[in-house]
Amino acid sequence: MSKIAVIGGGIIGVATAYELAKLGEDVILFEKNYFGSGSTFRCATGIRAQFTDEANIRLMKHSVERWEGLEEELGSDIVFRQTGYLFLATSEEEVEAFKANIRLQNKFGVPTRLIDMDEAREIVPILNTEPFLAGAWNPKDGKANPFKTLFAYLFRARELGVDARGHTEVIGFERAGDAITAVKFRSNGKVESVRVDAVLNAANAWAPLINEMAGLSRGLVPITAYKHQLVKTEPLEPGQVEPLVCPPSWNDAYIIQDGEDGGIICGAGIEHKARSLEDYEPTYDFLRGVLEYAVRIAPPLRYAHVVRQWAGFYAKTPDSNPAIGKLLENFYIAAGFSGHGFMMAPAVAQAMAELISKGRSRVPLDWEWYDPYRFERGELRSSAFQIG
Amino acid sequence: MSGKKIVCRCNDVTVEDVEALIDSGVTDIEELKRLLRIGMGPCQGRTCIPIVLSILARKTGRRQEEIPLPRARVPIRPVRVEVIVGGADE
Amino acid sequence: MSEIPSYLRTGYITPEELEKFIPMPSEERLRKRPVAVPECPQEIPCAPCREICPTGAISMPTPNDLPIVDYEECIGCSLCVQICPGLAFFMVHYVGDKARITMPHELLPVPEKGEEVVLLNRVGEPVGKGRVLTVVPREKSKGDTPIIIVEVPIELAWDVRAVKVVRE
Amino acid sequence: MRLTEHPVLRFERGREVTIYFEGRPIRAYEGETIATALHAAGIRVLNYSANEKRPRGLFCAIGKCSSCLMVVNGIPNVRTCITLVEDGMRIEPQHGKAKLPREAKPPEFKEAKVVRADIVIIGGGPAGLMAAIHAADAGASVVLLDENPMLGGQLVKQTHKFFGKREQFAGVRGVEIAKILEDEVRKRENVEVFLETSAVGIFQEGDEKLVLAVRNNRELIEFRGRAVIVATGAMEKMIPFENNDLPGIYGAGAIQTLMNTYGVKPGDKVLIVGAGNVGLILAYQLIQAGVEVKAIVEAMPKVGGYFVHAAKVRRLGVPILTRHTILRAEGREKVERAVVAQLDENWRVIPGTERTFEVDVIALAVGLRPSIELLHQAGCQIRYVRELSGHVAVRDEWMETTVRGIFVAGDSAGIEEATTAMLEGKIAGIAAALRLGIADEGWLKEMEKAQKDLLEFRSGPFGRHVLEGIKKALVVRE
Repeated sequence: MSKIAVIGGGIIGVATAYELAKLGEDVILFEKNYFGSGSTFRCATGIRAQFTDEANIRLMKHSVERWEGLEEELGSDIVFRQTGYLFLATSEEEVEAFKANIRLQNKFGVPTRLIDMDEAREIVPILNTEPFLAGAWNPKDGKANPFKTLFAYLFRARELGVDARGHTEVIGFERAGDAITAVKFRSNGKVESVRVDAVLNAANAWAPLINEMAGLSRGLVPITAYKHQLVKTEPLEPGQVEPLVCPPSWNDAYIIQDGEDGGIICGAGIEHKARSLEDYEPTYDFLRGVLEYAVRIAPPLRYAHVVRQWAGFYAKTPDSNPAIGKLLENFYIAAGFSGHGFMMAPAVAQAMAELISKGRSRVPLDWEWYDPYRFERGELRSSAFQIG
Repeated sequence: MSGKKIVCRCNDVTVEDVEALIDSGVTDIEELKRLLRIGMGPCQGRTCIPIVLSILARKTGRRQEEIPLPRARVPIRPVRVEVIVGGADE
Repeated sequence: MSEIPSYLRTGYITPEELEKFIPMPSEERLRKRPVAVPECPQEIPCAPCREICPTGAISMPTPNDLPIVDYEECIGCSLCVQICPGLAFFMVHYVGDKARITMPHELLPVPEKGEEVVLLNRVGEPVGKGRVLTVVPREKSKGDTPIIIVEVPIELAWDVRAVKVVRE
Repeated sequence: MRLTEHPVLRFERGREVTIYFEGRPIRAYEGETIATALHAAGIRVLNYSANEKRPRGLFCAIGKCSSCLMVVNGIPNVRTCITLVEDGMRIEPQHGKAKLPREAKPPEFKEAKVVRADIVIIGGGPAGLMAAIHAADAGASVVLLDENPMLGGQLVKQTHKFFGKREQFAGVRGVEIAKILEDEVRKRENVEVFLETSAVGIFQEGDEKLVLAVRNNRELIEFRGRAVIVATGAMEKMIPFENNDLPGIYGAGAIQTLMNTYGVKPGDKVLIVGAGNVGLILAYQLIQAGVEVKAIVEAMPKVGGYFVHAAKVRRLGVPILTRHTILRAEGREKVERAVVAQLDENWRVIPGTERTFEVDVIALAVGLRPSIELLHQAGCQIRYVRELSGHVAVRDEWMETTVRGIFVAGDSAGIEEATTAMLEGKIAGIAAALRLGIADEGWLKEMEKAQKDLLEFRSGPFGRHVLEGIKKALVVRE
């Protein structure tokens, strides 16, 4: 049994800690704020396998399969619902692009299909069919409650012996050659240290700071925090916008009904570079901009009341694909999820835990594709589609 | 009608619900807020948050001064979508 | 707990408790002309009685001090009764075997001159009947509060502090 | 249920109109809210809650608690306590979560109206009005917004006379003070007033502060200024007890709104919880409106408000039960009874002391807390200060918060009185004008005088407590 430190109490860190404990490892988990405070609790809840490249499609297909069994595995309600993703095309060219994506997704077993607007309207009763030509529909995509999911993992992890510490900040490492030997951390003003056999950097937007503590350059894995915002309505009756509905040509705007309280979450690709890692200030342009799209997607939304707007980070890499893998002899990273950490977590956590514990994983995760050294080598991937 | 002590009218959260979650080890106000959905309904936390803060203080022996208040968010009162986009008068 | 005075536990003050805060006017003074008696035992930031008193009979070094009436200087004009925001000023005047109590009355109906009313003590219990001698309606009051003078049996002079108008 | 005469207030009602509740015609008057008209017609249950389908009625009456959501003309989630009646309106109770209509025309995107001024003041109560008067006199252009249809804030519901000194309106009724201040504001050409206008957020855009607001629930307005004064007042506290959400349980402010603003009797028999100034004054106002007050219960061993307010209701026969608490409300779909009990010195219920009051209204006057949502949202540092009754914005002696250019005054800076709110408003108004370089140095003296008056007002036992709190809320700026 090795002592493994996981840094970051978001969904990736917490789920990996759980997977490591399941493999019998002795895990200590650090979260400098409250659990989920970084990106997880600010996400739009969506889960999809409708990607446009093989690596992400295969990883997410596996992840969705994990999601399907998660409620039973973790033993608590995480409000996972396979209510689908519906992408909407506004031009013939886009319809063609959808068809190509669907072929690729079908090839790897993702059951996406092209649907007409009558069928789309049956799925989303308040949809405005007029501006759209067709939809790419995968009923296996879905959503889950990020709060309940994270806590389901956390409670199970603790039951398996994980020492999960909130409000505890990692402030440095001890290194011997290419290996980390100890983690220094601070809680309530008190500094302590723990000897470790391996470390996982799951700090997402904060990951470059952790890499720096490990003696690596901040730019090795260049992650930049972009503020992505959401607007949510008051709770509404379910069944009005169950799937995530997105016309990508409308600045990646989307709407999706919260699986738990029924409030409608509205997002869009109106992006701002964060001024700092504390910059969660919502902006006025987003509030109006996102709703302009939302009411065109589903006009009856005009009668719903907005109850809040918030911001979280897309911890973006230059190619919008995460950095997953080994950085030093016993120092690993799973960060830079560029908005996809929540949906990828069940698969990535399993893969990462297996890699750390056993040196290899049976998860269909393309290690080369997500190689954290690819940026240094200048080998960027095709940009992953950033929705939800 | 049962004798429930309602903390949050929006989501029908009771004193017992709050206490049970605290007893299960969730003692961070931000975590309580999200798991109970207090402050996330149409009243935006105006009635429930102070009560939850006082229950939390009582159960954990912390002073209220030590518990940070969950951040208030825009808009601080519910606003119709059509008003925000400017087309409410059509 | 013993330091909490009875008037704060119950919401009313007895004449005995009141005497700890202010001296009581002498019987001689009470017979001479009406005299203002404040039932204001708490240091609250309030000064209109002192400010309105035409003879400077009310001493109150700062607004948070208790009003103390110099009974010799008091001319019984009732302006303090009219202005007092706490409706805590009364006037007492002994005439023969009756006492005349001047008090605010901000309820409907406002009694009429000569009308018989039910007399209430400081806890709202009916303690007898009395006759209304004078009514200063709201529009004539200097403090926007109607005041009335009620004739009561002299032994009730220090009990009656409100009236109830009972009409068919 | 409607009041026709009152010892202090005169009710001017608008044109009579008809609204329909579940198809049944109900008489209403223009200028009153839907919830008021329904209440006057004896309707207490406005909706059934989202999850447990518990009956719910009016609670805050100022659009904050969302206990009054109904379906109006087919549109769900309408806050009927702040939505005015219109002839022919169709109103249905809402059952659980709302369903949107299936069809609608997408609204056209329009640019918002922009209003610019040196200083944007949010809240037209005593603090905001005084801030506007003094900022304007100091030379600033001012825009003042308030979410109510009239200026004056809580003053418009106050039939009692105020304490303090006569230059601070002592001896004048709250309703009258509101009129005086409103006249002063209306006289000034450099103050523009927007009523029925709710500020919903403050954004920093370059050097400008953007106060985003909604007028009449219809129109988006961008108020742009260099300084903002937040004078948003207070919000009532709620306490947990069994069935505390039953229709007929109201915040004290809601009862004052029904009774003193709209002239509608809240009920026939009332139990009041809380013997602070609000509870005591409410009891007196209820008696003035011809409502029977069965008792006032207070958990503390003594009356918390001014003794003179207690004496006023005591001599009209209202028992004040100190060291008592409410255990539960009883009733099928609305309050029919309240059960109270005595507490021992450790705040435990003494068995066998339960008493039942047959009442149709339970009024909660268990304290106020500052309305700081805008300040918090705008990024001002917030601190919990017990003596100020809750979370408040950290500020300096000029009432400026930790966000440069955002000032605070009145109850939103800490629960106190209208008199202190007015003085704080004066300070904030002058301070903002000074900060912007608009006011000349002479105004510094005016501000110092207000600071001195405040200190004098707070020098008594009640004020000393507040002063302790203010010390904790102060930031020392270099």
